[in-house]
Amino acid sequence: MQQVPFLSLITFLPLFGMIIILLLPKSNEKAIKSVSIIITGIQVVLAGMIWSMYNYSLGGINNQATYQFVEKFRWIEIATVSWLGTIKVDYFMGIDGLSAPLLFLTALISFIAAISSWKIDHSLKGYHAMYLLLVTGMVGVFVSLDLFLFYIFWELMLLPMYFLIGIWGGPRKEYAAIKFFIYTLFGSVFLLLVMIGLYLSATETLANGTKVFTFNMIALMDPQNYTQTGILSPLNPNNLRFVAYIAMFVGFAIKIPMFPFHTWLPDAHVEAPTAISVILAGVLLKMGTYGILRLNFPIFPEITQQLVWWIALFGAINIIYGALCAMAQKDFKKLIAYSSVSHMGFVMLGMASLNTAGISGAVFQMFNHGTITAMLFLIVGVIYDRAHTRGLDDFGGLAVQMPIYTGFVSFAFFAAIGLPGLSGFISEAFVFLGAFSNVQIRVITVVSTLGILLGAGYMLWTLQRVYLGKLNEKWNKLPDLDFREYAMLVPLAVIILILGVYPSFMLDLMNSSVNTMVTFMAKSQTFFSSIQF
Amino acid sequence: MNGSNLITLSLFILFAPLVGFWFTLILGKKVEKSYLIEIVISTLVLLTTIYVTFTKLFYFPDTKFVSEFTWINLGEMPLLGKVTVELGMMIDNITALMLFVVALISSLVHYYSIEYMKGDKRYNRYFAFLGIFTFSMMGIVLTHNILMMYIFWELVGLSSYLLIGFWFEKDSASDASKKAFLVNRIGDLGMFAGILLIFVNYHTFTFDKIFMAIGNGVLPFNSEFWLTIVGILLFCGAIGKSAQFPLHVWLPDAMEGPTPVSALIHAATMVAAGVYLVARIFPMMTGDALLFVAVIGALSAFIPATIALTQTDIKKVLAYSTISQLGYMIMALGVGSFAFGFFHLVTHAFFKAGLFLGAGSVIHAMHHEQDIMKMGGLRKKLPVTYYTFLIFCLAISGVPLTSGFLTKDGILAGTFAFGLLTGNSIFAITGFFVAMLTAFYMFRILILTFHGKPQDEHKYEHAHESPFLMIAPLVLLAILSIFIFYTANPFNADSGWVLSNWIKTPASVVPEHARYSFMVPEKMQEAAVKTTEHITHSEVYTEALHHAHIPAVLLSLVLAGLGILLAFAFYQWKKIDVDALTLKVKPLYTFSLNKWYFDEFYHKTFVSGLLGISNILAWFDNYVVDGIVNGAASVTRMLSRFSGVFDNYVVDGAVNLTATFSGLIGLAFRKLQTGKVQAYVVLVVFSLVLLLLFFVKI
Amino acid sequence: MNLADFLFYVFAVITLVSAFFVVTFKNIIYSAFSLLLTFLGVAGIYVLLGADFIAIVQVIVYVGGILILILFGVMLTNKIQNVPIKTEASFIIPASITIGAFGGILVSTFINTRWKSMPAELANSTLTDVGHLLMNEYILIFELLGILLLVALVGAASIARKQ
Amino acid sequence: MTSIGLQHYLVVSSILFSLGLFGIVTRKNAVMVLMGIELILNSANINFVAFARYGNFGFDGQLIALFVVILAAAEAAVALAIVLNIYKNFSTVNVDEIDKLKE
Repeated sequence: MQQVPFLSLITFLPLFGMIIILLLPKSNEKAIKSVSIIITGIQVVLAGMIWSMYNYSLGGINNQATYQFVEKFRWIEIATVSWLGTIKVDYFMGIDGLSAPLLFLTALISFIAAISSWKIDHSLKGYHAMYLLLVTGMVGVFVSLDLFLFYIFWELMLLPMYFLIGIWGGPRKEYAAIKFFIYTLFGSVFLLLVMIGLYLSATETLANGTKVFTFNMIALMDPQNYTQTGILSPLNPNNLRFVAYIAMFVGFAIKIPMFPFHTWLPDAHVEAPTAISVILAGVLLKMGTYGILRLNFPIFPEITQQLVWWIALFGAINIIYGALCAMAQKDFKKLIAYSSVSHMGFVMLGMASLNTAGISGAVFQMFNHGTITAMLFLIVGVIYDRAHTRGLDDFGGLAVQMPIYTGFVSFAFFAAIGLPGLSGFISEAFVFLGAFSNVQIRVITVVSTLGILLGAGYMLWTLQRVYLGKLNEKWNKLPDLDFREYAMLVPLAVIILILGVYPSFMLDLMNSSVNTMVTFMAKSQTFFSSIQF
Repeated sequence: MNGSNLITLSLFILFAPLVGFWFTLILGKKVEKSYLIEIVISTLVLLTTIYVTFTKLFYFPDTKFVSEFTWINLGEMPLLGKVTVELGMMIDNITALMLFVVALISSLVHYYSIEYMKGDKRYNRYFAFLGIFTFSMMGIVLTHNILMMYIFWELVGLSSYLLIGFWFEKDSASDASKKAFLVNRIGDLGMFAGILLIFVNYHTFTFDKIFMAIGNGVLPFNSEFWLTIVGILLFCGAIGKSAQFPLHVWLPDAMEGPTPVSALIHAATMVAAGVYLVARIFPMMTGDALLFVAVIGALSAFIPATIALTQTDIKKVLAYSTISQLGYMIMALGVGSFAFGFFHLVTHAFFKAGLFLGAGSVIHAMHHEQDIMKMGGLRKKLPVTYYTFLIFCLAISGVPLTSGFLTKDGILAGTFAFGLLTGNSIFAITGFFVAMLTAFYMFRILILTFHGKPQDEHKYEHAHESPFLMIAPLVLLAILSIFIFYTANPFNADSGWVLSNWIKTPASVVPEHARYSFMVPEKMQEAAVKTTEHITHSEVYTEALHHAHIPAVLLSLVLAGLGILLAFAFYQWKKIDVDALTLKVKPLYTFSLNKWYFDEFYHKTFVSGLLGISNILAWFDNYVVDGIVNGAASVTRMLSRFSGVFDNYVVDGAVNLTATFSGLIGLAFRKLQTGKVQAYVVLVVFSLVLLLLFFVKI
Repeated sequence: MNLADFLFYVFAVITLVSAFFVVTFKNIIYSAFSLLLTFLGVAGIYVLLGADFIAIVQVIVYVGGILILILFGVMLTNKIQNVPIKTEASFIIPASITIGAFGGILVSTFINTRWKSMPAELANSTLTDVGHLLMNEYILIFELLGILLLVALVGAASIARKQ
Repeated sequence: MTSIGLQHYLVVSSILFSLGLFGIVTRKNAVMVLMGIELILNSANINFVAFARYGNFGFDGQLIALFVVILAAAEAAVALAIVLNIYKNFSTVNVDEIDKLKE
């Protein structure tokens, strides 16, 4: 379509940066840090260019022609023994309205987290190399359209994360890192199984007319492409699609993280350094919901329809359970971690609505949660850098000592509890509007509105405990924000504000894709009900 | 006269305070006098508003100005149809009146605060917060759709949070601000649920479109029951914001904020937003929903009035009286007396703001002493404050020649008429009883504060009249509390311009059999007289109201007089011993003094319950959910240890056994244990050989 | 049996026998010199296969470069003065059996497979064609290899230089 | 006996391969292991060139062989550098004595 392979550039740029960092001498710390900031900065610029060239009217989802910035090459093609046929993997990248917002989010958050990594003090070289590798993995997940490629990036991101938590983390870093690793690996195994099952069930017709098994996500979305006997084929009366759906869902749910698979998150957050927490909450959690929207929904539309109630139920549990758990926390970071659990529940609730308002709300909420939670973790980072404690009860009255910082804190907190005028409100409102419009999950929606109240409860309580009241004399020397911290917080705040006042920037971007998706889900429903065994 | 510029000017009215907020906030620390930006903007807004309001009311009393633009376009939604979300403004008569009230009191409070807040270390920030409040309040008033109202509704909550917690170093202030926000959120949840219901059924948020749809017979889920539910849910927002029973507990605590703020937000404007909301959605309220509204209003009028009798903090008494008066308005709307309910909102805004500003003047003079038991005799020291305060007290008690008389009397007549028509006289009884209580406790604080002997000589000596900027707003508000601004006839407001031209009951769109019976206009009447088509009420109702008027006037006069008399008897002439009486009705007294134990009850049940649940869940999360995970991990570890043992003894034993038979393989396996790469290579090749032997036909 | 066939057997024998010596000599120096023979034998086979350019490269790079490198390695890592440059072997029996079987299978597979052989006419010299391919179709790989060699050079130097 | 064909070359290469493998497996000296690897590479190269000759694939096989030679050179250089480094650190080049990986 166009000449410049933007997606490959934006994906592999960090890898290039990693090589540069590896070539730099260990002692040149400034250069190493600068490289990772500059590389992620270029990524933001690239993302901006992609945005400016993005065509809002194309839908994507199940129509390969309406994906944008597509790059498709043969990558692996091996003729093997007869029953397996040709193993064919494409290097296939492209974005639509579902992945575009998340691509921009990833670029942005990576950049901010790179700035935030400035204070990492040991093994800088390794840290930044790992960090850039992680960024490649994250971007790759959002742009790849071939299941195999997707899986490679998915796993690619896991390893650096393990080391980033396990080496540069807090006191219980080994425990947290192992827990994170095993949990995610556990999910990946499910993902892999389903992936192979899908591969062996669907074929794609090549240019020369032969049919080969395919990893192409878009081909997998078309029920016509399945073979009669494939184990996950809808045409096979004894298919295992239901089991596969659950397995894949669990694989992604661990990443979201969905109750009851969420316990790795508080541990990982508490131990991870600030920048990694920002990445973890800002981008990694979105991969779970993105995966469900990108794979589970269009590939298994009929089972999605059956399970909508359950998805919504778990969304509601996440919302309320997360909020209640957050309320009882004494560690600032843990509190924010549980608030993430709660906020990701909104995404699930919105997805379950299966209508435009709800899914738009869900995707928008992914973006907003990315920016808002990133800001919250940065805020905790600021205070932790200065005071070296995160206990909520250790503070008090910081508003007197650090007024500007407290201003940002209030901004972020109110964004998190969905104050109108800030972006979180729009997405939450749309999630509720959408979910409430779906008759099946109406009651669940009403119950989960309680989350709004609980969210306000624990956020304001935290605000009061840490920032209001009398200043704890222990902290009367803490300085206010410095330039670097402004550089991280101001862009996020501006984005949150702009998207709150004029959300169409983001909603228009995803609108045609979301509409395509909803139409597709509704249509395939009729297709599946027409299959007679 | 062209009305099209009104919308443009309203845009200025809406956004100028926001600009002021940003500039004052950002310049706050660096520029010493940045608060002047806010002052200037607020004055400009007031002038513009006066122009807009009076142009609208005098030249276009029957026109509705609407302007909107598309904010979010979701396009053709596959399951729901075309959905766009519009933002827009609407100026009708009640908007114009409300604009005037907000702008006037807001700028008066700005001027007043210049003196009152002098010396505060966050002086500029205070004015910035006033700016964002004015912005949000104007937003509520000007909007033409329910979603935008909700948006500004929350923003008002935010500014209220910021201003109540302005002196956040005090724990009580930060507690109060949090409580205010959360309690408001409870109400907002209901409102939000109502909005969801509206969206699902009408796919729009615009009031006019919703009303039109209902008028065309489109009901939520095709049932009047759900229409009632929608009405009640939306009203929940008003319960929270207007501090109605059972969510009234935040307002007295909100008095922790600076006194001018209490005057602006917690007496005149923000809390009145609830009443404004009910007025806005009045056309879609069914009879049942209105009855619910009326009951809540009556309870809110009665309970706080009884609490106000025993409180000794001057601001708390005023706060409870505010709740009680808001209850009046809500009750008036609930019994269908739309015009008087809204009218009372306007007059109450002026005299209640005046009362708070007067109390502020007293507190200022007494060096932040708020306990009326420690005041007394201030009449001579603060003459202007005293006389204006007296006028406000007369107004709120409903003494003739004041604005309060006009409206309160109208409301009482409305409840009376309601009783006559439906046989349900509980609202009338409540109304009259509360009128007496109001007169009593208002004069109680007046007497204890200004009359008698000073209780605290030291503070009394230092007290002095407040400076001009604080006195002037008081005088202005006192003047506005005189009847002449609203009607020429001091005993009946019906013929006055406010009621006859400006405030008109909107036409109900609810199906006829779901309304109050008296709100169904007779068919004949409607057909015969074209001009009355927008009047909701039937002829019978007008008749009943007419009949109710005279008895209501007389009765309310008697009761107000009785209340005032009792107050004098208790506190001025000391004819009746207060302490002895207190002892006699000890249980009732403590009950009232402790505010009916609402706070304790809520704290014991909801707050502690919630915290308890959250602690249990956190424990559950930590030990059960995570325990399962860790348990699974340790089980796996145990299994692996077991399999290690198994490997060592059983498998290895078998290997060694094999080795005795087949020395070569045994050798290979034993080499394996050395962990050397080369051994692995041998093994790999060996396995390869086996595989090849298996697959390749040689 | 024509000359080409005869030469093939000669080279094959040279290659295999010297390779056998490479892996069996106890003295590492002897092994290294046997390796020289092996390389030369392989070069001869290349010539027989009509790949003259590869044969030349084989001689230059392997014999001239790699072997010298290996000899340097031997000299630098064995205490020539003190200890005889002999190295022991291990796993001989299992290795010879396994690998013998493996080789047997390989050989028998190759022999039993019916290869579709369609030998092209032998050109005079492959040099021009190889050069063309190298500069056109394989230019990217060619350049990458250049970079690789550079990296290997720098890397080898830096690894060996340490401490 | 038929005239020399593809099979003969393949047989030679497979024997060479086996010998290389044998060297890798049995010898303890790291340099010797390296030599074994060279043998294996050579055997692979013979295959490439032989298939190029008899398979009518043009010169691709030869080119790959050429690349393999180059790679082998690079590999030898790096591997010997590593061996030297190991020798400096452990004073031995016997692969079975270097078992730091086990710890």
